Amino acid sequence: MKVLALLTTLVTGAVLLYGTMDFPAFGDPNSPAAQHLSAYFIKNAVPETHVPNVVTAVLGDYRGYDTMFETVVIYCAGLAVMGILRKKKKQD
Amino acid sequence: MKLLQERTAKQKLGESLIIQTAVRMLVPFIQLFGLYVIVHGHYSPGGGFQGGVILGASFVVLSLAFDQKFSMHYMSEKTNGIFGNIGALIYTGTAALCAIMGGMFLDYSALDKLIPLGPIEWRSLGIFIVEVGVGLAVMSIMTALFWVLGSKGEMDEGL
Amino acid sequence: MEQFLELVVSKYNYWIYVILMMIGFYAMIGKGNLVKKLIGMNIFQTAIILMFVSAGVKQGAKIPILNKHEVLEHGIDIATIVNPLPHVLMLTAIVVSVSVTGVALAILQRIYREYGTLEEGEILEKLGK
Amino acid sequence: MSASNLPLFVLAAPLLTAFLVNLFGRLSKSWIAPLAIGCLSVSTILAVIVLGQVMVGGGYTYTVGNWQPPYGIELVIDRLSALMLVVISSVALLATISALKSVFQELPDKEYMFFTLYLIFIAGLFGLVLTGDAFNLYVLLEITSITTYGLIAMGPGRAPLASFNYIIMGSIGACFYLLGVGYLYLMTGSLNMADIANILKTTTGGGAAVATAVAFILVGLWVKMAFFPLHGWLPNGYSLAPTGTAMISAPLMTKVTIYLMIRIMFSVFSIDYLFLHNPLVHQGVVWLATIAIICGSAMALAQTNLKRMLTYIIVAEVGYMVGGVWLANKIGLTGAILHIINDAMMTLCLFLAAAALLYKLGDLEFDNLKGVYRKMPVTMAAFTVGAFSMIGVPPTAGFFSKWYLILGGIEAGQWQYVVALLFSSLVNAVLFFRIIEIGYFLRPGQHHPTEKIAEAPLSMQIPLIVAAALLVIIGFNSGTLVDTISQWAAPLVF
Repeated sequence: MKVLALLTTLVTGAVLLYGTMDFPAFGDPNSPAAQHLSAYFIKNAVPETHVPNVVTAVLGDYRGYDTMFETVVIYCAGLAVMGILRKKKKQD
Repeated sequence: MKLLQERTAKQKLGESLIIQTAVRMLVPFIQLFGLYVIVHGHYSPGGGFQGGVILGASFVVLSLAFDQKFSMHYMSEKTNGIFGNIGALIYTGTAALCAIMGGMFLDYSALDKLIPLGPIEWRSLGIFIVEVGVGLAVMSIMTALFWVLGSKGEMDEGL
Repeated sequence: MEQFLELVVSKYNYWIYVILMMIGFYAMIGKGNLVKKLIGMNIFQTAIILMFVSAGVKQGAKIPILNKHEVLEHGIDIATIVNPLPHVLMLTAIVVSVSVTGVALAILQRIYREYGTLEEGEILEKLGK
Repeated sequence: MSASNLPLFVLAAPLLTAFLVNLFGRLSKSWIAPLAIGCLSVSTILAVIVLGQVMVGGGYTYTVGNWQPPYGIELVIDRLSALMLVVISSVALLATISALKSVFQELPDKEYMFFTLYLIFIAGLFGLVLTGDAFNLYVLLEITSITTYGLIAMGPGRAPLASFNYIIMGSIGACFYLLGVGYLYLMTGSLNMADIANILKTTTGGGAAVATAVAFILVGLWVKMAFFPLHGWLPNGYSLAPTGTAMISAPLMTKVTIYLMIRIMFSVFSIDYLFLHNPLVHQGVVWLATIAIICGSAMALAQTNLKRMLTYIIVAEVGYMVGGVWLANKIGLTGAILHIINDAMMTLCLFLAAAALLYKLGDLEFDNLKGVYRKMPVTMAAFTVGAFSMIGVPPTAGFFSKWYLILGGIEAGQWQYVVALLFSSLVNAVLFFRIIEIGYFLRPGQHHPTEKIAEAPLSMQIPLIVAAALLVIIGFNSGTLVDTISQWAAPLVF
């Protein structure tokens, strides 16, 4: 069992490393990830939302739909924990 | 305060007096800092989640230094649950309100029809509103998670 | 060999994340203790966070908090600011991971209440009886 | 209120009502039923209107927050997603009406938490169907998962253990999916599905990173849909969960994940890349699906509990659909999509019947079912319709989708898949006729649970009858459905 787990882990790791061969180097300002969406956000977030913190602007507005569900996720977690553990109040 | 004196007299509370006094003095400042992190999210690192967690931590600190009953004296379980619901409702309600006001879902600039401030300013304000909602929800859930997990679901003295 | 080393050095962040991920993944599927599985899950998620955030790094760039008036008047040079998007995504992912951890801890308490142990083998033994 | 907002109101209705259920439900239980049923009815009506719009005017995209697609989050409303909206909302509505009774019986004092999570779960499914953004999909996948973890773990006895197992497996799946999305993001700099597809087309398209991304996204989704070697969480999770949970998540969760696989495969990656680049891959997946079908059916044979048997049949059905998609021809794809719809309905029908039986019997071991036909004729009649559909007896819906799958298999020359389908139908026939035999012909002994039971309450019977009727109606209208699906699939060239 443990050997199988170790093998799976190694294979997964190897595949992931194989995938990184195509990646741009660490800290490369011309990587695709730095060019497409992020560039737009850095350039336009402040004029379009008047929020200096670009992360807040993207979080709250451009990707606000994600953040809404993120709030719902944590709300669900709180509720699920209550539902799973909460015992009935003792009569005292 | 009276409750604290009574219970300290009964020697029921766990930690030492120094910790308790320090925590009692710290808690208002922790909460103030949490509020600052929420409302200052536009201009510095921060926002609803971070501030909410700090606010929640203030109650966690109370229940660690004293006990859980004591922290629930400041924020009852019921109030906490209502805060969580209201927080989540603020976000989703704002989103739906934008759609009802004639814009897209979550299009804060549509709220301009409600109070004319200019669409771009409304985007900034809309982000602020939802961040407050997130902050409330996260505070409530963090506190509730600690309470429930810390007391094995009994909501008594806890750890 | 030299080429390989160069490859490793230029992308060392990805190597670190893969190693972290493997530790977490092994703990999730190979360990018998349920708490260790949960810790493995957290390590796995941290590894993913590391991958995303390190992908947002630009050499010598500043944090994505700008000066509003300056930007409105003069615009901004993109190369001087790190990518904001991976940070946004990871904020979401962190919250999700916290939520899952919370639910999992609650379930672990229920399991402990029921069986008095958190070792998978012992639980299965008790179930077999 | 502009008309294009309708698809989001389908989602917003259960989401907003969930919070209200939590607030008012703790005051009084009587609020829960009208709120839940009301909001799901609204969703169903809106979903039908959306489907009508899309059928007339064609699909459209919706930009949340009015940001242009690659920058904001885009929702895709085309024929397929509109159809899925209708399926999910109607299944959810029927399941909810029936779930109310059993939840009030099984989980006293926790109803409002249960139904809050339940409604958020449904909202998450709507979101999953609509979204056109790869990262948004991850968040919604986690919403549906977390709610399901909670809903399963609320059950008694071994349910928390099953739920923990699901958490570990589900998190592996979600993390793999996120890793895949991360690789795509690093290579393309985009998260919007259509945008990623465009960038992949203009750049080289292949490469090690993209291949890894494909593999990880697929494996992640396979874990979530319980595709055979990764199905470990499903049977325990669904059979030990509270009945209300099993009723909603068994028909919907796996099917929606298969829909997601189709969505990702055909809107992010090109058909060239998936099927023609390396034919070994899709043949391999079809072989996997074949094994899944055979193993799922074989394991179903070994069960002595009705609910567990049904869960293993789900595992086999997942194999049908994954295989159908990967046959790499249009007939197979049509069959797979048709089977998503039919299977959702069949599973719903069978699980509703199981819930009604469980409500009266308290246990679903085969022994307890003796003589149950005489005591609960309506329930068992509906169960028989569901069973016939699962076996694939014509006029019921199950026959038509299976027919398309088999035709697709023949066209692709994947004979092992065709054989597996026939084998599985045979096994299903054996399984269900065994139950019919036990329930119809065997007489209950003395002190047997079926001694003094009567028909289930009306609120459980009505959804069950509607579900059974829908199976037949869908069966007779398969032509329309196939038309809709093939219109959606028209731009795809294999």
